[in-house]
Amino acid sequence: MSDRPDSVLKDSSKGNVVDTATVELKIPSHAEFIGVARMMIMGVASRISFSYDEVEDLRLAVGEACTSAIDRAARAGRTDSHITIVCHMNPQRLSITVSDPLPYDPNEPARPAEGADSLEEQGIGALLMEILVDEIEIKSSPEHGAVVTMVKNIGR
Amino acid sequence: MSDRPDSVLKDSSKGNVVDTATVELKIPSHAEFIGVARMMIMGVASRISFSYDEVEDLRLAVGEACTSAIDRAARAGRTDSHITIVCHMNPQRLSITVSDPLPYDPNEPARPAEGADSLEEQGIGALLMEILVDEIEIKSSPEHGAVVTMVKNIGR
Amino acid sequence: MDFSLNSRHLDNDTVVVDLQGEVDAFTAPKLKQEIINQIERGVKRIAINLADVKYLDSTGLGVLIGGLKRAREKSGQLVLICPNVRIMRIFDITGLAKIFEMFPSEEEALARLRSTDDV
Amino acid sequence: MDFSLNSRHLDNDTVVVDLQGEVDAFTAPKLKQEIINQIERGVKRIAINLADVKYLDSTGLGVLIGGLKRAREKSGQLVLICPNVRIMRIFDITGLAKIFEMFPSEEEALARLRSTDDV
Ligand SMILES: Nc1ncnc2c1ncn2[C@@H]1O[C@H](COP(=O)(O)OP(=O)(O)O)[C@@H](O)[C@H]1O
Ligand SMILES: Nc1ncnc2c1ncn2[C@@H]1O[C@H](COP(=O)(O)OP(=O)(O)O)[C@@H](O)[C@H]1O
Repeated sequence: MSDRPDSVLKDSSKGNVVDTATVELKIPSHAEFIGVARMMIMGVASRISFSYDEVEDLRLAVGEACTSAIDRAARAGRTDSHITIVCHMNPQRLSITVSDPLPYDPNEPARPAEGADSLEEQGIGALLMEILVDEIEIKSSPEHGAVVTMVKNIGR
Repeated sequence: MSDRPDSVLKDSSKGNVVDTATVELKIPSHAEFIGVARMMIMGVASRISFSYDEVEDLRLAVGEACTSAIDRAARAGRTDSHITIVCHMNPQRLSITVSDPLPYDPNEPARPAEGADSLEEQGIGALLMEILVDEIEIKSSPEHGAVVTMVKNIGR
Repeated sequence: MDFSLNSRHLDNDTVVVDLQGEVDAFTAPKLKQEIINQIERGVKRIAINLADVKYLDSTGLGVLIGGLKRAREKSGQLVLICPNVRIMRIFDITGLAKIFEMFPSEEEALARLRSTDDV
Repeated sequence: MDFSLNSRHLDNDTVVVDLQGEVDAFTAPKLKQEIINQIERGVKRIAINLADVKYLDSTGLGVLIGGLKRAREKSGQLVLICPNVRIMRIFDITGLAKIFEMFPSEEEALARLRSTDDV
Protein backbone atom coordinates (compact mmCIF):
# COMPACT_ATOMS: atom_id res chain seq x y z
CA MET A 1 0.00 0.00 0.00
CA SER A 2 3.06 2.25 0.22
CA ASP A 3 2.69 3.18 -3.42
CA ARG A 4 -1.01 3.82 -3.29
CA PRO A 5 -1.65 6.97 -5.28
CA ASP A 6 -3.05 10.09 -3.71
CA SER A 7 -6.66 9.64 -2.87
CA VAL A 8 -9.33 12.29 -3.09
CA LEU A 9 -10.22 11.12 0.36
CA LYS A 10 -6.86 11.49 1.96
CA ASP A 11 -5.06 14.33 0.25
CA SER A 12 -6.88 17.61 0.40
CA SER A 13 -3.71 19.66 0.01
CA LYS A 14 -4.21 19.74 -3.75
CA GLY A 15 -6.45 22.31 -5.33
CA ASN A 16 -8.34 19.94 -7.59
CA VAL A 17 -9.17 17.47 -4.89
CA VAL A 18 -12.38 17.05 -2.96
CA ASP A 19 -12.56 15.45 0.44
CA THR A 20 -16.02 14.00 0.30
CA ALA A 21 -17.46 11.63 -2.25
CA THR A 22 -20.69 9.79 -2.83
CA VAL A 23 -21.24 6.46 -4.57
CA GLU A 24 -24.74 5.22 -5.20
CA LEU A 25 -26.00 1.77 -6.27
CA LYS A 26 -29.50 0.63 -7.14
CA ILE A 27 -30.26 -3.11 -7.36
CA PRO A 28 -33.45 -5.17 -7.75
CA SER A 29 -34.96 -6.46 -4.48
CA HIS A 30 -33.83 -9.99 -5.17
CA ALA A 31 -31.30 -12.13 -3.30
CA GLU A 32 -29.41 -12.64 -6.54
CA PHE A 33 -28.14 -9.06 -6.44
CA ILE A 34 -26.86 -8.84 -2.87
CA GLY A 35 -23.55 -10.03 -4.26
CA VAL A 36 -23.39 -6.96 -6.50
CA ALA A 37 -23.88 -4.71 -3.47
CA ARG A 38 -21.13 -6.57 -1.61
CA MET A 39 -18.76 -6.11 -4.55
CA MET A 40 -19.52 -2.40 -4.69
CA ILE A 41 -18.86 -2.04 -0.96
CA MET A 42 -15.56 -3.87 -1.37
CA GLY A 43 -14.60 -1.42 -4.11
CA VAL A 44 -15.55 1.58 -1.99
CA ALA A 45 -14.01 0.28 1.24
CA SER A 46 -10.72 -0.60 -0.43
CA ARG A 47 -10.40 3.05 -1.51
CA ILE A 48 -10.24 3.91 2.18
CA SER A 49 -7.61 2.87 4.69
CA PHE A 50 -9.72 0.09 6.19
CA SER A 51 -8.14 -3.17 7.24
CA TYR A 52 -9.09 -6.42 5.55
CA ASP A 53 -11.27 -7.30 8.56
CA GLU A 54 -13.01 -3.95 8.48
CA VAL A 55 -13.82 -4.38 4.78
CA GLU A 56 -15.24 -7.83 5.53
CA ASP A 57 -17.33 -6.42 8.38
CA LEU A 58 -18.78 -3.77 6.09
CA ARG A 59 -19.59 -6.30 3.38
CA LEU A 60 -21.46 -8.42 5.88
CA ALA A 61 -23.30 -5.48 7.49
CA VAL A 62 -24.46 -4.17 4.11
CA GLY A 63 -25.35 -7.70 2.99
CA GLU A 64 -27.56 -8.08 6.08
CA ALA A 65 -29.30 -4.76 5.46
CA CYS A 66 -30.02 -5.81 1.85
CA THR A 67 -31.22 -9.25 2.94
CA SER A 68 -33.66 -7.66 5.36
CA ALA A 69 -34.99 -5.33 2.65
CA ILE A 70 -35.37 -8.26 0.24
CA ASP A 71 -37.25 -10.26 2.91
CA ARG A 72 -39.72 -7.43 3.33
CA ALA A 73 -40.17 -7.08 -0.42
CA ALA A 74 -40.84 -10.83 -0.73
CA ARG A 75 -43.39 -10.78 2.11
CA ALA A 76 -45.13 -7.79 0.51
CA GLY A 77 -45.17 -9.61 -2.85
CA ARG A 78 -43.11 -6.75 -4.28
CA THR A 79 -40.33 -8.60 -6.03
CA ASP A 80 -40.36 -5.77 -8.57
CA SER A 81 -39.02 -3.39 -5.92
CA HIS A 82 -35.47 -2.11 -5.62
CA ILE A 83 -32.86 -1.24 -3.01
CA THR A 84 -30.70 1.87 -3.03
CA ILE A 85 -27.30 1.85 -1.33
CA VAL A 86 -25.61 5.23 -0.87
CA CYS A 87 -22.03 5.44 0.39
CA HIS A 88 -20.88 8.80 1.62
CA MET A 89 -17.21 9.16 2.43
CA ASN A 90 -15.14 11.81 4.11
CA PRO A 91 -11.71 11.57 5.73
CA GLN A 92 -13.28 10.64 9.08
CA ARG A 93 -15.99 8.15 8.19
CA LEU A 94 -17.80 6.02 5.69
CA SER A 95 -21.56 6.27 6.02
CA ILE A 96 -23.73 3.77 4.14
CA THR A 97 -27.49 4.10 3.74
CA VAL A 98 -29.55 1.13 2.57
CA SER A 99 -33.10 2.11 1.69
CA ASP A 100 -36.11 0.80 -0.17
CA PRO A 101 -39.44 2.34 -1.15
CA LEU A 102 -41.69 -0.19 0.63
CA PRO A 103 -43.74 0.81 3.68
CA TYR A 104 -41.94 -0.11 6.88
CA ASP A 105 -43.17 -0.02 10.46
CA PRO A 106 -40.24 -0.23 12.88
CA ASN A 107 -42.64 -1.19 15.68
CA GLU A 108 -44.12 -4.12 13.85
CA PRO A 109 -42.79 -7.37 15.31
CA ALA A 110 -40.52 -9.23 12.92
CA ARG A 111 -42.13 -12.14 11.12
CA PRO A 112 -40.26 -15.08 9.63
CA ALA A 113 -39.30 -14.35 6.05
CA GLU A 114 -40.50 -16.63 3.32
CA GLY A 115 -38.05 -19.49 3.20
CA ALA A 116 -36.29 -18.31 6.36
CA ASP A 117 -35.75 -21.08 8.82
CA SER A 118 -36.91 -19.22 11.86
CA LEU A 119 -37.28 -15.85 13.40
CA GLU A 120 -33.76 -16.17 14.72
CA GLU A 121 -32.29 -15.55 11.32
CA GLN A 122 -33.61 -12.03 11.33
CA GLY A 123 -32.51 -11.50 14.93
CA ILE A 124 -29.02 -12.64 13.97
CA GLY A 125 -28.97 -10.29 10.97
CA ALA A 126 -29.88 -7.32 13.16
CA LEU A 127 -27.34 -8.40 15.77
CA LEU A 128 -24.59 -8.67 13.15
CA MET A 129 -25.32 -5.18 11.82
CA GLU A 130 -25.17 -3.76 15.35
CA ILE A 131 -21.84 -5.43 16.07
CA LEU A 132 -20.10 -4.85 12.76
CA VAL A 133 -20.42 -1.08 12.38
CA ASP A 134 -19.69 1.82 14.73
CA GLU A 135 -23.13 3.43 14.49
CA ILE A 136 -26.43 2.19 13.13
CA GLU A 137 -29.82 3.82 12.82
CA ILE A 138 -32.95 2.18 11.39
CA LYS A 139 -35.93 4.32 10.64
CA SER A 140 -38.86 4.59 8.34
CA SER A 141 -39.29 7.57 6.07
CA PRO A 142 -42.45 8.50 4.18
CA GLU A 143 -40.74 8.58 0.78
CA HIS A 144 -38.15 5.87 1.28
CA GLY A 145 -39.74 3.20 3.43
CA ALA A 146 -37.03 1.60 5.54
CA VAL A 147 -33.76 3.49 5.82
CA VAL A 148 -30.80 1.79 7.48
CA THR A 149 -27.82 4.10 8.05
CA MET A 150 -24.55 2.53 9.11
CA VAL A 151 -21.37 4.42 9.95
CA LYS A 152 -17.84 3.07 10.13
CA ASN A 153 -15.18 5.43 11.43
CA ILE A 154 -11.85 5.60 9.61
CA GLY A 155 -8.50 5.04 11.26
CA ARG A 156 -9.54 4.12 14.76
CA MET B 1 -21.13 -23.81 -10.96
CA SER B 2 -23.29 -26.93 -11.01
CA ASP B 3 -24.93 -25.94 -7.75
CA ARG B 4 -25.55 -22.35 -8.71
CA PRO B 5 -29.02 -21.48 -7.50
CA ASP B 6 -31.81 -20.52 -9.85
CA SER B 7 -31.24 -17.09 -11.23
CA VAL B 8 -33.90 -14.53 -12.01
CA LEU B 9 -32.13 -14.23 -15.31
CA LYS B 10 -32.22 -17.85 -16.29
CA ASP B 11 -35.32 -19.41 -14.84
CA SER B 12 -38.53 -17.77 -15.92
CA SER B 13 -40.60 -20.91 -15.31
CA LYS B 14 -41.40 -19.73 -11.78
CA GLY B 15 -44.23 -17.33 -11.16
CA ASN B 16 -42.33 -14.98 -8.88
CA VAL B 17 -39.38 -14.58 -11.16
CA VAL B 18 -38.61 -11.73 -13.54
CA ASP B 19 -36.40 -12.14 -16.57
CA THR B 20 -34.99 -8.67 -16.86
CA ALA B 21 -33.14 -6.69 -14.24
CA THR B 22 -31.43 -3.33 -13.96
CA VAL B 23 -28.49 -2.34 -11.78
CA GLU B 24 -27.40 1.27 -11.59
CA LEU B 25 -24.23 2.83 -10.17
CA LYS B 26 -23.29 6.49 -9.77
CA ILE B 27 -19.68 7.42 -9.02
CA PRO B 28 -17.75 10.71 -8.85
CA SER B 29 -15.87 11.66 -12.04
CA HIS B 30 -12.53 10.81 -10.51
CA ALA B 31 -10.06 8.07 -11.46
CA GLU B 32 -10.17 6.83 -7.87
CA PHE B 33 -13.66 5.41 -8.40
CA ILE B 34 -13.19 3.50 -11.66
CA GLY B 35 -12.26 0.53 -9.49
CA VAL B 36 -15.70 0.66 -7.85
CA ALA B 37 -17.35 0.52 -11.29
CA ARG B 38 -15.15 -2.45 -12.21
CA MET B 39 -16.14 -4.28 -9.02
CA MET B 40 -19.82 -3.65 -9.72
CA ILE B 41 -19.45 -5.00 -13.26
CA MET B 42 -17.73 -8.09 -11.92
CA GLY B 43 -20.64 -8.63 -9.54
CA VAL B 44 -23.19 -8.21 -12.31
CA ALA B 45 -21.32 -10.26 -14.89
CA SER B 46 -20.74 -13.16 -12.52
CA ARG B 47 -24.53 -13.42 -12.08
CA ILE B 48 -24.67 -14.29 -15.76
CA SER B 49 -23.16 -17.28 -17.50
CA PHE B 50 -20.18 -15.37 -18.85
CA SER B 51 -16.77 -16.98 -18.97
CA TYR B 52 -13.91 -15.61 -16.92
CA ASP B 53 -12.49 -13.98 -20.05
CA GLU B 54 -15.80 -12.38 -20.92
CA VAL B 55 -16.07 -10.90 -17.43
CA GLU B 56 -12.54 -9.52 -17.77
CA ASP B 57 -13.40 -8.02 -21.18
CA LEU B 58 -16.45 -6.28 -19.73
CA ARG B 59 -14.47 -4.91 -16.80
CA LEU B 60 -11.93 -3.42 -19.17
CA ALA B 61 -14.52 -2.03 -21.61
CA VAL B 62 -16.46 -0.33 -18.80
CA GLY B 63 -13.21 0.89 -17.25
CA GLU B 64 -12.26 2.52 -20.56
CA ALA B 65 -15.66 4.22 -20.90
CA CYS B 66 -15.30 5.61 -17.36
CA THR B 67 -11.70 6.73 -17.99
CA SER B 68 -12.83 8.63 -21.06
CA ALA B 69 -15.65 10.35 -19.13
CA ILE B 70 -13.22 11.27 -16.34
CA ASP B 71 -10.76 12.71 -18.89
CA ARG B 72 -13.47 14.95 -20.30
CA ALA B 73 -14.52 16.05 -16.82
CA ALA B 74 -10.91 16.92 -15.95
CA ARG B 75 -10.44 18.92 -19.16
CA ALA B 76 -13.67 20.79 -18.50
CA GLY B 77 -12.53 21.51 -14.93
CA ARG B 78 -15.60 19.65 -13.71
CA THR B 79 -14.10 17.30 -11.15
CA ASP B 80 -17.35 17.69 -9.22
CA SER B 81 -19.17 15.78 -11.98
CA HIS B 82 -20.36 12.19 -11.84
CA ILE B 83 -20.71 9.11 -14.05
CA THR B 84 -23.75 6.88 -14.20
CA ILE B 85 -23.40 3.22 -15.20
CA VAL B 86 -26.61 1.34 -15.94
CA CYS B 87 -26.58 -2.43 -16.53
CA HIS B 88 -29.63 -3.92 -18.10
CA MET B 89 -29.83 -7.70 -18.27
CA ASN B 90 -32.11 -10.13 -19.98
CA PRO B 91 -31.55 -13.78 -20.86
CA GLN B 92 -30.01 -12.80 -24.22
CA ARG B 93 -27.74 -9.89 -23.42
CA LEU B 94 -26.13 -7.56 -20.95
CA SER B 95 -26.33 -3.94 -22.02
CA ILE B 96 -24.24 -1.36 -20.17
CA THR B 97 -24.65 2.39 -20.53
CA VAL B 98 -21.97 4.76 -19.25
CA SER B 99 -23.12 8.36 -19.25
CA ASP B 100 -22.20 11.69 -17.76
CA PRO B 101 -23.92 15.10 -17.72
CA LEU B 102 -21.10 17.08 -19.38
CA PRO B 103 -21.51 18.50 -22.89
CA TYR B 104 -19.99 16.19 -25.46
CA ASP B 105 -19.41 16.76 -29.16
CA PRO B 106 -18.72 13.46 -30.90
CA ASN B 107 -17.24 15.34 -33.88
CA GLU B 108 -14.74 17.28 -31.82
CA PRO B 109 -11.26 15.83 -32.38
CA ALA B 110 -9.91 14.11 -29.30
CA ARG B 111 -7.36 16.09 -27.34
CA PRO B 112 -4.77 14.63 -25.00
CA ALA B 113 -6.16 14.33 -21.49
CA GLU B 114 -4.43 16.09 -18.67
CA GLY B 115 -1.62 13.80 -17.57
CA ALA B 116 -2.17 11.46 -20.49
CA ASP B 117 1.01 10.58 -22.25
CA SER B 118 -0.22 11.11 -25.75
CA LEU B 119 -3.24 11.06 -27.96
CA GLU B 120 -2.69 7.37 -28.50
CA GLU B 121 -3.93 6.52 -25.07
CA GLN B 122 -7.40 7.67 -26.01
CA GLY B 123 -7.22 5.92 -29.34
CA ILE B 124 -6.27 2.71 -27.58
CA GLY B 125 -9.15 3.12 -25.12
CA ALA B 126 -11.66 3.50 -27.95
CA LEU B 127 -10.09 0.56 -29.80
CA LEU B 128 -10.33 -1.66 -26.71
CA MET B 129 -14.00 -0.84 -26.20
CA GLU B 130 -14.72 -1.68 -29.85
CA ILE B 131 -12.94 -5.02 -29.62
CA LEU B 132 -14.14 -6.15 -26.19
CA VAL B 133 -17.91 -5.93 -26.61
CA ASP B 134 -20.31 -7.19 -29.27
CA GLU B 135 -21.94 -3.81 -29.97
CA ILE B 136 -21.00 -0.28 -29.04
CA GLU B 137 -22.68 3.06 -29.68
CA ILE B 138 -21.36 6.44 -28.58
CA LYS B 139 -23.62 9.44 -28.82
CA SER B 140 -24.33 12.72 -27.17
CA SER B 141 -27.68 13.43 -25.61
CA PRO B 142 -28.97 16.87 -24.54
CA GLU B 143 -29.68 15.79 -20.96
CA HIS B 144 -26.93 13.25 -20.47
CA GLY B 145 -23.92 14.53 -22.34
CA ALA B 146 -21.93 11.56 -23.59
CA VAL B 147 -23.71 8.21 -23.59
CA VAL B 148 -21.70 5.06 -24.34
CA THR B 149 -23.83 1.94 -24.77
CA MET B 150 -22.08 -1.42 -24.89
CA VAL B 151 -23.76 -4.77 -25.44
CA LYS B 152 -22.40 -8.23 -24.71
CA ASN B 153 -24.45 -11.17 -25.91
CA ILE B 154 -24.96 -14.12 -23.56
CA GLY B 155 -24.10 -17.70 -24.44
CA ARG B 156 -22.58 -17.28 -27.87
CA MET C 1 -21.09 -14.87 -6.40
CA ASP C 2 -19.99 -18.46 -6.60
CA PHE C 3 -21.34 -21.24 -4.46
CA SER C 4 -21.18 -24.98 -4.71
CA LEU C 5 -21.72 -27.94 -2.42
CA ASN C 6 -20.65 -31.54 -2.57
CA SER C 7 -21.71 -34.33 -0.21
CA ARG C 8 -19.30 -37.17 0.58
CA HIS C 9 -20.93 -40.24 2.14
CA LEU C 10 -18.35 -41.89 4.37
CA ASP C 11 -20.83 -44.63 5.28
CA ASN C 12 -24.64 -45.05 5.31
CA ASP C 13 -24.80 -43.02 8.47
CA THR C 14 -22.23 -40.29 7.93
CA VAL C 15 -21.87 -37.47 5.42
CA VAL C 16 -19.46 -34.56 5.02
CA VAL C 17 -21.03 -31.66 3.10
CA ASP C 18 -18.26 -29.55 1.58
CA LEU C 19 -19.33 -25.98 0.92
CA GLN C 20 -17.43 -23.62 -1.32
CA GLY C 21 -17.94 -19.90 -1.89
CA GLU C 22 -20.52 -17.51 -0.55
CA VAL C 23 -23.46 -18.62 1.61
CA ASP C 24 -26.07 -15.88 1.53
CA ALA C 25 -29.80 -15.44 0.95
CA PHE C 26 -29.31 -16.46 -2.68
CA THR C 27 -27.33 -19.63 -2.09
CA ALA C 28 -28.39 -20.78 1.43
CA PRO C 29 -31.65 -22.42 0.20
CA LYS C 30 -29.49 -24.98 -1.67
CA LEU C 31 -27.73 -25.86 1.57
CA LYS C 32 -31.03 -26.07 3.45
CA GLN C 33 -32.42 -28.50 0.87
CA GLU C 34 -29.27 -30.63 0.97
CA ILE C 35 -29.39 -30.94 4.77
CA ILE C 36 -33.09 -31.87 4.62
CA ASN C 37 -32.37 -34.46 1.91
CA GLN C 38 -29.58 -36.04 3.93
CA ILE C 39 -31.70 -36.27 7.08
CA GLU C 40 -34.65 -37.69 5.12
CA ARG C 41 -32.51 -40.43 3.64
CA GLY C 42 -31.59 -41.41 7.18
CA VAL C 43 -28.12 -39.95 7.60
CA LYS C 44 -27.53 -39.43 11.34
CA ARG C 45 -24.03 -37.95 11.42
CA ILE C 46 -23.57 -34.77 9.42
CA ALA C 47 -20.44 -32.62 9.22
CA ILE C 48 -20.78 -29.33 7.35
CA ASN C 49 -17.37 -28.32 6.05
CA LEU C 50 -16.97 -24.53 6.06
CA ALA C 51 -13.25 -24.60 5.17
CA ASP C 52 -13.78 -23.08 1.72
CA VAL C 53 -16.59 -20.71 2.67
CA LYS C 54 -15.64 -17.12 1.85
CA TYR C 55 -18.77 -15.42 3.11
CA LEU C 56 -21.50 -16.48 5.53
CA ASP C 57 -24.44 -14.32 6.54
CA SER C 58 -27.43 -14.65 8.86
CA THR C 59 -29.34 -16.64 6.23
CA GLY C 60 -26.56 -19.23 6.20
CA LEU C 61 -26.40 -19.26 10.01
CA GLY C 62 -30.20 -19.71 10.10
CA VAL C 63 -29.98 -22.70 7.78
CA LEU C 64 -27.29 -24.27 9.97
CA ILE C 65 -29.39 -23.70 13.13
CA GLY C 66 -32.36 -25.24 11.36
CA GLY C 67 -30.21 -28.19 10.29
CA LEU C 68 -29.02 -28.73 13.85
CA LYS C 69 -32.61 -28.70 15.06
CA ARG C 70 -33.78 -31.14 12.39
CA ALA C 71 -30.85 -33.49 13.01
CA ARG C 72 -31.57 -33.55 16.75
CA GLU C 73 -35.28 -34.19 16.15
CA LYS C 74 -34.20 -37.40 14.40
CA SER C 75 -31.68 -38.15 17.18
CA GLY C 76 -28.89 -37.26 14.78
CA GLN C 77 -25.88 -34.97 15.04
CA LEU C 78 -24.71 -32.02 13.00
CA VAL C 79 -21.24 -30.60 13.58
CA LEU C 80 -19.23 -27.92 11.78
CA ILE C 81 -15.71 -27.98 10.36
CA CYS C 82 -14.43 -24.42 10.56
CA PRO C 83 -10.67 -23.82 10.26
CA ASN C 84 -11.25 -20.31 8.85
CA VAL C 85 -10.80 -17.68 11.60
CA ARG C 86 -12.79 -15.11 9.69
CA ILE C 87 -15.85 -17.38 9.50
CA MET C 88 -15.27 -18.56 13.09
CA ARG C 89 -15.46 -14.93 14.19
CA ILE C 90 -19.05 -14.71 12.91
CA PHE C 91 -20.03 -17.64 15.13
CA ASP C 92 -18.19 -16.07 18.05
CA ILE C 93 -19.75 -12.61 17.86
CA THR C 94 -23.28 -14.01 17.43
CA GLY C 95 -22.89 -16.43 20.33
CA LEU C 96 -23.54 -19.35 17.99
CA ALA C 97 -20.13 -20.87 18.70
CA LYS C 98 -21.72 -22.09 21.95
CA ILE C 99 -24.65 -23.72 20.15
CA PHE C 100 -22.68 -25.67 17.56
CA GLU C 101 -20.00 -28.28 17.98
CA MET C 102 -17.22 -26.78 15.89
CA PHE C 103 -13.90 -28.36 14.91
CA PRO C 104 -10.83 -26.99 13.14
CA SER C 105 -10.39 -30.13 11.00
CA GLU C 106 -12.39 -32.86 9.35
CA GLU C 107 -10.51 -35.48 11.38
CA GLU C 108 -11.59 -33.95 14.67
CA ALA C 109 -15.18 -33.52 13.50
CA LEU C 110 -15.35 -37.17 12.38
CA ALA C 111 -13.74 -38.38 15.61
CA ARG C 112 -16.52 -36.59 17.49
CA LEU C 113 -19.29 -37.97 15.26
CA ARG C 114 -17.94 -41.51 15.60
CA SER C 115 -17.41 -41.28 19.36
CA THR C 116 -21.15 -41.57 19.97
CA ASP C 117 -23.04 -44.81 19.47
CA ASP C 118 -26.30 -43.45 20.74
CA VAL C 119 -27.51 -42.06 17.47
CA MET D 1 -7.92 -1.26 -6.03
CA ASP D 2 -4.45 -2.22 -4.98
CA PHE D 3 -1.33 -1.17 -6.77
CA SER D 4 2.31 -1.12 -5.80
CA LEU D 5 5.63 -0.90 -7.55
CA ASN D 6 9.15 -1.79 -6.54
CA SER D 7 12.35 -1.06 -8.48
CA ARG D 8 15.26 -3.46 -8.26
CA HIS D 9 18.58 -2.01 -9.49
CA LEU D 10 20.64 -4.88 -10.85
CA ASP D 11 23.49 -2.52 -11.67
CA ASN D 12 23.89 1.25 -12.33
CA ASP D 13 22.51 0.75 -15.77
CA THR D 14 19.72 -1.79 -15.30
CA VAL D 15 16.48 -1.80 -13.36
CA VAL D 16 13.57 -4.20 -13.06
CA VAL D 17 10.36 -2.43 -12.06
CA ASP D 18 7.99 -4.97 -10.47
CA LEU D 19 4.37 -3.93 -10.71
CA GLN D 20 1.63 -5.47 -8.64
CA GLY D 21 -2.14 -5.04 -8.89
CA GLU D 22 -4.24 -2.81 -11.10
CA VAL D 23 -2.74 -0.28 -13.51
CA ASP D 24 -5.46 2.19 -14.43
CA ALA D 25 -6.01 5.96 -14.65
CA PHE D 26 -5.71 6.19 -10.86
CA THR D 27 -2.48 4.24 -10.47
CA ALA D 28 -0.68 4.69 -13.83
CA PRO D 29 0.69 8.17 -12.94
CA LYS D 30 2.86 6.48 -10.26
CA LEU D 31 4.35 4.21 -12.90
CA LYS D 32 4.90 7.11 -15.27
CA GLN D 33 6.78 9.04 -12.59
CA GLU D 34 8.89 6.00 -11.70
CA ILE D 35 9.94 5.45 -15.34
CA ILE D 36 10.80 9.16 -15.70
CA ASN D 37 12.82 9.05 -12.48
CA GLN D 38 14.77 5.98 -13.61
CA ILE D 39 15.58 7.51 -16.99
CA GLU D 40 16.60 10.82 -15.38
CA ARG D 41 19.02 9.10 -13.02
CA GLY D 42 20.66 7.59 -16.10
CA VAL D 43 19.32 4.05 -16.13
CA LYS D 44 19.52 2.77 -19.73
CA ARG D 45 18.07 -0.73 -19.45
CA ILE D 46 14.59 -0.95 -18.03
CA ALA D 47 12.46 -4.07 -17.67
CA ILE D 48 8.88 -3.54 -16.54
CA ASN D 49 7.64 -6.70 -14.85
CA LEU D 50 3.93 -7.23 -15.49
CA ALA D 51 3.84 -10.72 -13.94
CA ASP D 52 1.68 -9.64 -11.00
CA VAL D 53 -0.46 -7.14 -12.88
CA LYS D 54 -4.14 -8.08 -12.58
CA TYR D 55 -5.58 -5.28 -14.70
CA LEU D 56 -4.09 -2.99 -17.33
CA ASP D 57 -6.04 -0.37 -19.24
CA SER D 58 -5.28 2.17 -21.97
CA THR D 59 -3.83 4.58 -19.42
CA GLY D 60 -1.29 1.96 -18.39
CA LEU D 61 -0.53 1.12 -22.02
CA GLY D 62 -0.08 4.85 -22.74
CA VAL D 63 2.40 5.18 -19.89
CA LEU D 64 4.37 2.19 -21.22
CA ILE D 65 4.41 3.65 -24.75
CA GLY D 66 5.58 6.98 -23.30
CA GLY D 67 8.27 5.16 -21.32
CA LEU D 68 9.49 3.36 -24.43
CA LYS D 69 9.68 6.68 -26.26
CA ARG D 70 11.57 8.41 -23.44
CA ALA D 71 13.98 5.50 -23.07
CA ARG D 72 14.76 5.54 -26.78
CA GLU D 73 15.27 9.32 -26.77
CA LYS D 74 18.09 8.69 -24.27
CA SER D 75 19.35 5.76 -26.37
CA GLY D 76 18.04 3.40 -23.71
CA GLN D 77 15.85 0.33 -23.84
CA LEU D 78 12.57 -0.59 -22.21
CA VAL D 79 11.30 -4.16 -22.38
CA LEU D 80 8.34 -5.92 -20.79
CA ILE D 81 8.13 -9.12 -18.76
CA CYS D 82 4.68 -10.56 -19.37
CA PRO D 83 4.04 -14.22 -18.50
CA ASN D 84 0.34 -13.52 -17.91
CA VAL D 85 -1.71 -14.57 -20.96
CA ARG D 86 -4.61 -12.36 -19.97
CA ILE D 87 -2.43 -9.23 -19.93
CA MET D 88 -0.59 -10.40 -23.06
CA ARG D 89 -3.94 -10.56 -24.84
CA ILE D 90 -4.41 -6.80 -24.31
CA PHE D 91 -1.10 -6.14 -26.10
CA ASP D 92 -2.09 -8.52 -28.87
CA ILE D 93 -5.53 -7.09 -29.61
CA THR D 94 -4.26 -3.49 -29.60
CA GLY D 95 -1.33 -4.34 -31.85
CA LEU D 96 1.09 -3.12 -29.17
CA ALA D 97 2.73 -6.55 -28.93
CA LYS D 98 4.54 -5.54 -32.13
CA ILE D 99 5.77 -2.26 -30.63
CA PHE D 100 7.22 -3.65 -27.41
CA GLU D 101 9.86 -6.26 -26.84
CA MET D 102 8.01 -8.68 -24.60
CA PHE D 103 9.37 -11.71 -22.73
CA PRO D 104 7.72 -14.47 -20.71
CA SER D 105 10.39 -14.39 -17.99
CA GLU D 106 12.75 -12.01 -16.25
CA GLU D 107 15.72 -14.12 -17.37
CA GLU D 108 14.84 -13.72 -21.02
CA ALA D 109 14.18 -9.98 -20.64
CA LEU D 110 17.54 -9.47 -18.90
CA ALA D 111 19.35 -11.59 -21.49
CA ARG D 112 17.94 -9.29 -24.16
CA LEU D 113 18.86 -6.08 -22.27
CA ARG D 114 22.39 -7.36 -21.67
CA SER D 115 22.90 -8.56 -25.22
CA THR D 116 23.28 -5.00 -26.45
CA ASP D 117 26.32 -2.89 -25.74
CA ASP D 118 25.15 0.00 -27.83
CA VAL D 119 23.15 1.67 -25.12
N1 LIG E 1 -28.08 -15.25 18.11
C1 LIG E 1 -28.05 -16.36 18.83
N2 LIG E 1 -27.17 -16.45 19.85
C2 LIG E 1 -27.11 -17.55 20.59
N3 LIG E 1 -27.90 -18.63 20.40
C3 LIG E 1 -28.79 -18.58 19.41
C4 LIG E 1 -28.93 -17.46 18.58
N4 LIG E 1 -29.90 -17.74 17.69
C5 LIG E 1 -30.34 -18.94 17.96
N5 LIG E 1 -29.69 -19.47 18.99
C6 LIG E 1 -29.88 -20.79 19.55
O1 LIG E 1 -29.74 -21.77 18.55
C7 LIG E 1 -30.40 -22.96 19.02
C8 LIG E 1 -31.18 -23.61 17.94
O2 LIG E 1 -32.40 -22.94 17.79
P1 LIG E 1 -33.78 -23.69 18.09
O3 LIG E 1 -34.21 -23.36 19.49
O4 LIG E 1 -33.60 -25.11 17.71
O5 LIG E 1 -34.70 -22.96 17.02
P2 LIG E 1 -36.27 -22.74 17.11
O6 LIG E 1 -36.47 -21.49 17.91
O7 LIG E 1 -36.62 -22.57 15.66
O8 LIG E 1 -36.84 -23.96 17.75
C9 LIG E 1 -31.25 -22.54 20.20
O9 LIG E 1 -30.65 -22.99 21.38
C10 LIG E 1 -31.26 -21.03 20.12
O10 LIG E 1 -31.44 -20.43 21.35
N1 LIG F 1 -3.02 1.16 -31.00
C1 LIG F 1 -1.78 1.03 -31.50
N2 LIG F 1 -1.50 0.00 -32.29
C2 LIG F 1 -0.26 -0.15 -32.78
N3 LIG F 1 0.75 0.68 -32.53
C3 LIG F 1 0.50 1.73 -31.74
C4 LIG F 1 -0.75 1.98 -31.19
N4 LIG F 1 -0.68 3.10 -30.45
C5 LIG F 1 0.55 3.52 -30.53
N5 LIG F 1 1.29 2.73 -31.32
C6 LIG F 1 2.69 2.85 -31.63
O1 LIG F 1 3.44 2.94 -30.46
C7 LIG F 1 4.69 3.51 -30.78
C8 LIG F 1 5.15 4.49 -29.77
O2 LIG F 1 4.49 5.70 -29.97
P1 LIG F 1 5.30 7.01 -30.37
O3 LIG F 1 5.28 7.18 -31.85
O4 LIG F 1 6.63 6.95 -29.69
O5 LIG F 1 4.41 8.10 -29.65
P2 LIG F 1 4.23 9.62 -30.07
O6 LIG F 1 3.15 9.66 -31.12
O7 LIG F 1 3.79 10.23 -28.77
O8 LIG F 1 5.54 10.10 -30.57
C9 LIG F 1 4.54 4.14 -32.14
O9 LIG F 1 5.21 3.34 -33.07
C10 LIG F 1 3.05 4.12 -32.39
O10 LIG F 1 2.70 4.04 -33.73
